[in-house]
Amino acid sequence: MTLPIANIEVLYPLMFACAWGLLVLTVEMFSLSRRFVGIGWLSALGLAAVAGISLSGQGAGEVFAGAVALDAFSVYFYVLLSVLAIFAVFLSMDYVPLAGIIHGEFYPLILFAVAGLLVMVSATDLIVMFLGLETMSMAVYVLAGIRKDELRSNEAALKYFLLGAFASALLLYGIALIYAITGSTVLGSVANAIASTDYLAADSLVLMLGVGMLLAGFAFKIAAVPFHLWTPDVYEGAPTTVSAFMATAVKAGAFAALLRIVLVALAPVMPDLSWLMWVLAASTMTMGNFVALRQTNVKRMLAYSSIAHTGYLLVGVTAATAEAGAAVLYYLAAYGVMNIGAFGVLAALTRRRHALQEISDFAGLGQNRPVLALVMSICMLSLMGMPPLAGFVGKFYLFTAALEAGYTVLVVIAVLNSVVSAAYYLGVLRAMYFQSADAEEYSPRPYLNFAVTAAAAVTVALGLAPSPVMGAASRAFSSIILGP
Amino acid sequence: MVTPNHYLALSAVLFAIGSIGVVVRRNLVIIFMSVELMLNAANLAFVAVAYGRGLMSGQSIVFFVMTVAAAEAAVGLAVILAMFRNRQTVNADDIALLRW
Amino acid sequence: MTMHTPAPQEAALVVDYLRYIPLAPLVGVLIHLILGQRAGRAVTNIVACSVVYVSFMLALNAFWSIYTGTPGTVLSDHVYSWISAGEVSVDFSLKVDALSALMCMIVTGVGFLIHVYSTGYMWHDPDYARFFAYLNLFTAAMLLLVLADNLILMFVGWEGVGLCSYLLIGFWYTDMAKASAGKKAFLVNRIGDAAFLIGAFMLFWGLASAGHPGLSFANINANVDALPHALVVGAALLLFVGATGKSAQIPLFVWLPDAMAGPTPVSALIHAATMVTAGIYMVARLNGLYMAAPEAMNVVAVIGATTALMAATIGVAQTDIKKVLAYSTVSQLGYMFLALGVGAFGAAVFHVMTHAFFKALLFLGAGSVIHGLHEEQDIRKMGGLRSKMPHTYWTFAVATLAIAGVPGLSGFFSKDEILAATFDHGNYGLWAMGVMAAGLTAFYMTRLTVLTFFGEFRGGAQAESRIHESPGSMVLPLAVLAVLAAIGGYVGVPHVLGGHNQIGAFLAPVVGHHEFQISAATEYALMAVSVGVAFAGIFFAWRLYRRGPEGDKVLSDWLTGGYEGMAGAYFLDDVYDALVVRPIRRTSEWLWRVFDVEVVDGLANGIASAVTNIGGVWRRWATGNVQHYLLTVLIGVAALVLAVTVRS
Amino acid sequence: MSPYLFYPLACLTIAGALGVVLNNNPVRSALSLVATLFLLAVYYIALQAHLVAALQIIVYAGAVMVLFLFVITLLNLSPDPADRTSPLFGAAALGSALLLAVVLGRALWATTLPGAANTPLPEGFGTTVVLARQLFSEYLVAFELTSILLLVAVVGAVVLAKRDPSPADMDAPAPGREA
Repeated sequence: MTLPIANIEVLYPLMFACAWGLLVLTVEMFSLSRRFVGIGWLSALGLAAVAGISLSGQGAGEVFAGAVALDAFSVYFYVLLSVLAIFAVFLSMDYVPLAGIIHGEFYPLILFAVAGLLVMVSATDLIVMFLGLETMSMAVYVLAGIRKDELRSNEAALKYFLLGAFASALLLYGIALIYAITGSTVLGSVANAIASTDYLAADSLVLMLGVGMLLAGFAFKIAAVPFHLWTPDVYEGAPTTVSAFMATAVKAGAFAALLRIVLVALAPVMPDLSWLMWVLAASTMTMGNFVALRQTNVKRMLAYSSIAHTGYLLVGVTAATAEAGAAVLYYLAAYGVMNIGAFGVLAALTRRRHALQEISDFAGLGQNRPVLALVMSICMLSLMGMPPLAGFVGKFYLFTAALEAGYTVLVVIAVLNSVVSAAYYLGVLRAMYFQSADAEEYSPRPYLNFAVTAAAAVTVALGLAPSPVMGAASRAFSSIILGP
Repeated sequence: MVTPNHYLALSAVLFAIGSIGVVVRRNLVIIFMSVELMLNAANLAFVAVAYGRGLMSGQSIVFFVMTVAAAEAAVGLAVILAMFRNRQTVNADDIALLRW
Repeated sequence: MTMHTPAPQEAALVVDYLRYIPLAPLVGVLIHLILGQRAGRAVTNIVACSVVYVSFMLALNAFWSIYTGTPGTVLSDHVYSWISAGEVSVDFSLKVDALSALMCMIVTGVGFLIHVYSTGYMWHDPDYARFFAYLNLFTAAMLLLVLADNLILMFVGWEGVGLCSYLLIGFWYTDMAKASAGKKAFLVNRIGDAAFLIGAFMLFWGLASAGHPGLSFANINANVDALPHALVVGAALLLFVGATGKSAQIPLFVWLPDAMAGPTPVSALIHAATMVTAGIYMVARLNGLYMAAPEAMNVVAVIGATTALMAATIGVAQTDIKKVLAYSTVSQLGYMFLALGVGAFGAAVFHVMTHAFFKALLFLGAGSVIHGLHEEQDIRKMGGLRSKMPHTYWTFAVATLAIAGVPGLSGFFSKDEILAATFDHGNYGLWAMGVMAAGLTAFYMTRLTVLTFFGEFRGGAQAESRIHESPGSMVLPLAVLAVLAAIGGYVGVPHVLGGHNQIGAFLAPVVGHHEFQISAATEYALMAVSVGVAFAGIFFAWRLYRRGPEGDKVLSDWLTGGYEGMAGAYFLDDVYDALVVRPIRRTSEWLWRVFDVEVVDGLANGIASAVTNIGGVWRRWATGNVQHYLLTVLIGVAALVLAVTVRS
Repeated sequence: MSPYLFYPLACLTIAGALGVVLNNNPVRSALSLVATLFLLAVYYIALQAHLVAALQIIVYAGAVMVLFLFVITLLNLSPDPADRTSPLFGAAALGSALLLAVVLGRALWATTLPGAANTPLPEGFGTTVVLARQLFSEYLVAFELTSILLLVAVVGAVVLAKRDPSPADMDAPAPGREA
């Protein structure tokens, strides 16, 4: 019996992430401070190392035992996820004590969630991907409910867990059906089986049913209509920095896995299903934007905004060309950074035991805390699609790619949607600059302030100079498309 | 003669029954047990396919799914427990603080 | 018919200082942001004005290079390659040709004067640093819009000016109505922007498939023939919808009158002189595209003429000094679109320039009046300010005569060229509408001036005692603008009057040359008609309003017989009233109340409330009950599975 | 497996599954689930998955279900008469699930598994040795990953389930934490 350790370098980033999670878990047990700032630093350091290792390890050998690949696609997402997680960690370093979270396991759980995400984005086997998804989900279920004495936090964890478990079952059954027809769960083999076999009608039906259920499972994770209902409740109830992590890193990971499946394993059947993706994309963005208009709670508003952005991203998945795929990758980065900034400002306004989330709570921010207000403005404007910020460039890439692929009506719907979205993002700006309120005393929040300022700066930078990231996104995406 | 198709059809029925349980029951523990039923339906499908096609991988997959089910049970029941401590209820109808 | 000679090929001259033109005000923004109120009033004022002055000098330098260079000289500054998608790349490149050089001069020159004026106007405002940050940011965005060499970069400025406009309209946010006026302005603009973006995307896609990828203006104008005609017309129309949003034309004009909630210098800079002309600038920039889409051109002309006439009619009945000017702006912008629509791009730009002078002057004058009267804006409570605010009066009077089209002043030349071009184009109906609007313009502007500056003060003795002339920092810009409003037209004296229409020749390399086919005699006759109409408007208004706002009531009194004894004395007035004033006032009221407030505004509000209502219903879907969510997921899966089955 | 065995067993399994879903008493539900899991183990044996069958009984019936029963007794859950859905809701759920069952069941019933054309099972199919070889070669990553998964589950379960120290036991609020 031989162990397939020939190119174990492929696993280094993953192994490092898991090992670092264990290390942080161990160190945390001996932590003297209840603020866990040192633990936060340690976690951030490890995440930075993950990004570094994956950047340096690229090309060492692409695939490990048909299970995991360290191609450019994986590296892109390893770095993106690490960066987003570092942001989340920095936000948490001030937020955790503020919110009264007394469990030092917070940081190791973030690291394990990242490890699960890393597996998801680099898995080339459906089952490995499923395991990564579950690892990540377990950690996030717990993180959502980590404020045990908070009813809302409880409820968020419970809803996320029940719906997540249900969605996992659907996903798994979908994998079972695909396995039944193709005899494999390895993405490449699945694709070959689908492409090579001349199916009987019944077989293709089972396959399509499997694909449908698989898509339903993923639609849940990325919060696409009608599988989106958990999103606002969970984002609202979960600790703000966990919501930030979920809205950005988890969504990016789920989209990465979806792209790999849809565009590698299922590439032969996707043309038959593009109408379905079309409907999903259109209904998701319309639903998200329309309901967001009616939200007065900023966290819920951001949740619906995140649903709307799922819709925009699905436009790219629908188009399914190389340009569209690269655009989705770029948009995930842009969206991640600007959204983490927005959630971060929300976290920065936390008062102990008081959920500061209503739009009216932003009143007077422009006067009282100009830097935070500026950061929030940049993030809101970018989410709205205001040039030259990252959100605009991302939409530009996405929509032009979809146009080239011939989805004119969908692009028109998307552009009209972004008009509607301006109204609710503007509500926050209006509260900050056109309403006044008395200044409040805040404790110093250096990490939070640093993180949100950095997020805003990156949002601007990604908008002004998108080429490096877009170039990486193009290379990443082309690395997963099977060669002729 | 009983073919793998019989098992597959049975698994579909079990899956559907599980999904009914998830939706119509109010007791969180029972909802969760219904999810376990759905996972088991998937397992049956994997084993049946493995047998029908002579592929061992299906059995390995079941091994992993069991692990997932066990892990989900641990976390899920802990979530329910934490919830119960605060609200003294496991009825899904009583949990609607977060909405709209 | 018009002879239109297309623009010749351009010869690019690479320079690297263009980037500093928009960058200088941006540096100002950063300084305001970092220093805030700490810098103190004097430093803030000096920084705000000097960065715009730097831009002005650089723009002047560029302008001079173009002016003295061979015709068709173009300065270009490629900063870096911004977005690259496939083989297409959108560059961060700036370009100065005759058109953008002229616009740049207007933006920086008028902008500088308005900045100087603002230092006086905002002297008592505690939040001056924020104000100047916005104002500088606006200038930077507007300059980017003007200098951009491609549609996407222009869109950056396009959105930027919209945002600044929003922030500045709501600047005095203590009044909720003002904040919501800002929101309305922004949302209406966003609708236009969506159309702009879709149009740009269509061009992007069309040009890429035609083998000429890229959205630079040169590329679009040069390769428009390679595109399918339907796409050209569609894109031109969509971009024009964007222009109607920014430049306040039917049906997206509703925001501009509301936008008067902002500080008056803002109205002068953004809502009169610069931002609202962005739509005209964009169409002129894309003259190649529009010339290839005659259907779109007709739409532009009709919309322009209709807006000009409609807004002028509404202006007659307004009592708020800034609202009169706002509708006047809408009307004048209509003229510019009329000019664009008949292919007289040069005339449109000429009018942009003269309008910038006299309308900025009018707004600043109005600001001076409002300032002097301590925030009074109702012209019925003014009057007799001629002696109290002599500088303001003289400059305001010059602007009034200029916009009314009195021969010799700037407005006469540009408006006359537009009307002549319209007639020349063969659209006699549109020409007639333009002439009527010209008469109305003279009428309502005279009414405004007479009610404000003549007669007795009607605001009460206490208010009268506090009236004061504005400080030097406000009067000086007024004086400069008054000179420009008076003589600015002499760069475009038509050939029939012995001039050389230098501005037309200057712009010809960019927008093409426009040669009239009508005879000199016809041109003289047209001129006579418009001058006659202008004087008639002034005369009627003077007769009716020299005794105060009672002129508005003459009609009703006359109808109820209250004027018996004075019938003889007022006979003339009665006749004017019955024949002219009454129908106009009726129409004016009707247009304003029914069309503007109810139809257009109502439609906008209706759509908005429909959207939010749908949102409210859909919101109820998230009941909070996890069972409902699970059921939704189950139904979703069942539907998905069924759909997949049915399709395969 | 002979049809005479399969059909009665299938009926029993479905009955067990319905028992999980329909029982008002959580304990009975759990016991029905245990019965269903045992029956599934029987199928696994018939399908030549001996190790899986053993694991099914040890892991599921032995560990997971005990956990369930433990929580049920810990929470002292009794039959809840309020555990009923509105008719409309139930009908919608039933309709969707029936649709799912019919569509999936029909498709799976009718399908021909590719490569299943009466080929004899490979040597040692279903034995522990073959399964173990596979787990430690082509599924090595997945196998190792399950350890992380279980670790996360354990840490998470402990975090959520353990009782927190009362606030008095906590150290004094660190600087920067507001009251």
